[in-house]
Amino acid sequence: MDVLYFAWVRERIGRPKDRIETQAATVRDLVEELRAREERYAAAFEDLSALRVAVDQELSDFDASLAGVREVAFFPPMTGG
Amino acid sequence: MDVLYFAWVRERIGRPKDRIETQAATVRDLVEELRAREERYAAAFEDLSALRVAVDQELSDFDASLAGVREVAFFPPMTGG
Amino acid sequence: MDIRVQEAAFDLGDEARAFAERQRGMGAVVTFTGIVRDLDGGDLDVMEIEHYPGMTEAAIEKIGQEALSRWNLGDILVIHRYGRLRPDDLIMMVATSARHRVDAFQGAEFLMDFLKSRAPFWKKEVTGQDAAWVAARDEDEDALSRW
Amino acid sequence: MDIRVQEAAFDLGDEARAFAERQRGMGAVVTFTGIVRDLDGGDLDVMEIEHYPGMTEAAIEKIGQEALSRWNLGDILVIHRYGRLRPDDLIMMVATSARHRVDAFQGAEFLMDFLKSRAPFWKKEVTGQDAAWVAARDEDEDALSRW
Repeated sequence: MDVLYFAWVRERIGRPKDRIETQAATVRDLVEELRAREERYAAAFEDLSALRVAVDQELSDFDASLAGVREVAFFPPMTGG
Repeated sequence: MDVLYFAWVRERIGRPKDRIETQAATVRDLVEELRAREERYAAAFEDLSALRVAVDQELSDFDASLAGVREVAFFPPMTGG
Repeated sequence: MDIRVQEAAFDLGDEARAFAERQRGMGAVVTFTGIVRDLDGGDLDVMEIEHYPGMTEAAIEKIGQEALSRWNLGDILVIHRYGRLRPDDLIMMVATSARHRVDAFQGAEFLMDFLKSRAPFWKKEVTGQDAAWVAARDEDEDALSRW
Repeated sequence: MDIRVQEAAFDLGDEARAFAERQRGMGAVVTFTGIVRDLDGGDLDVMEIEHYPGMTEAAIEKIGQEALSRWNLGDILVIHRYGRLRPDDLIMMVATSARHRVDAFQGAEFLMDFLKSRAPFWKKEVTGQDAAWVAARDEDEDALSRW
């Protein structure tokens, strides 16, 4: 599964993308795995209320299932326009 | 006093402007004078609810005083934009 | 505030670009453009627009000042044509600038609502041998009450 | 519907003119343009705009389809830049056409509200040696609830 990071999440983790083999059932489970990896991941995912998630390029939420999912992205609230 | 007509009021009366000496105290009094002039004036002023009036180029109403007024204009509801 | 009541055509592209370029510190620009359309599916040949010289400019100026007093606007542009127009001709445009988008949108909508019903213009549609003055719409009058 | 997510600059005048000219039977055209501004009065050097390639286009397409389903619109244009922008550069624009002005205005405002908070763009302001991600504003999130 591709895990993408944007904006300050990308900067805090220090990379735009990870390729991850995971058995995580939900986005929240995936976040727990990532937090456990390294301090910079723990820092990036410290406050989930400051984060948004997209599952296969659709805006989603942390309880979303990862069954069959190819791409998950984490980022702060969007500031387009 | 200059009395101006626009749009179908002008067409119905058949002229864009009259120069009138009047003692009318209000716009409504002036309308009565005009109605009495000729049939085409009576026709133009038949239904006051279909008309709007400007006094010295400011949108006004039929009860407005004509004291010191130099120009009165009659026209249908505006359709700008 | 730039107000122009004119018979001549204008170019939306040139006006929009020039308006945006002369704004300083404004993050948002909104434009509205009105175009001659044959909305009834008839065969509109000409739209004649009559106005009240002198009062027109003053009425638009007053509407513009009111908009400036109600919203945090940087600038306002109003161009309104009169005379004989053809289908697809531009009738008029407004532009507003503001720091934030809500002011720019609200200012432009306010200008349009008041230009519709409070600026002394009258439209006549000429179709073949027929000609008819465009009637004011109740909903245009009603639109004023929201401000 | 014409959606463009691009690094290159665009010209508001050319885009607004071309959009209006290709509308048929639409009496109203509204445009909104967002411009890089130093609203805090600092010394903004660069605004960097990051986006999520692939998702961005899909998200804007979805927002556009929603607008088309809610209002009687003729057409929609959305141009949004990414990359390094300078003060006074145009960030993005939307344009809508409709038979009547209310639809054109509402459609454009709807597009802007959703592009602000639901299209995957992130802005970073670079001022001298400092750089800060622009925080989402609560009022932008709140604006969605009116639709």
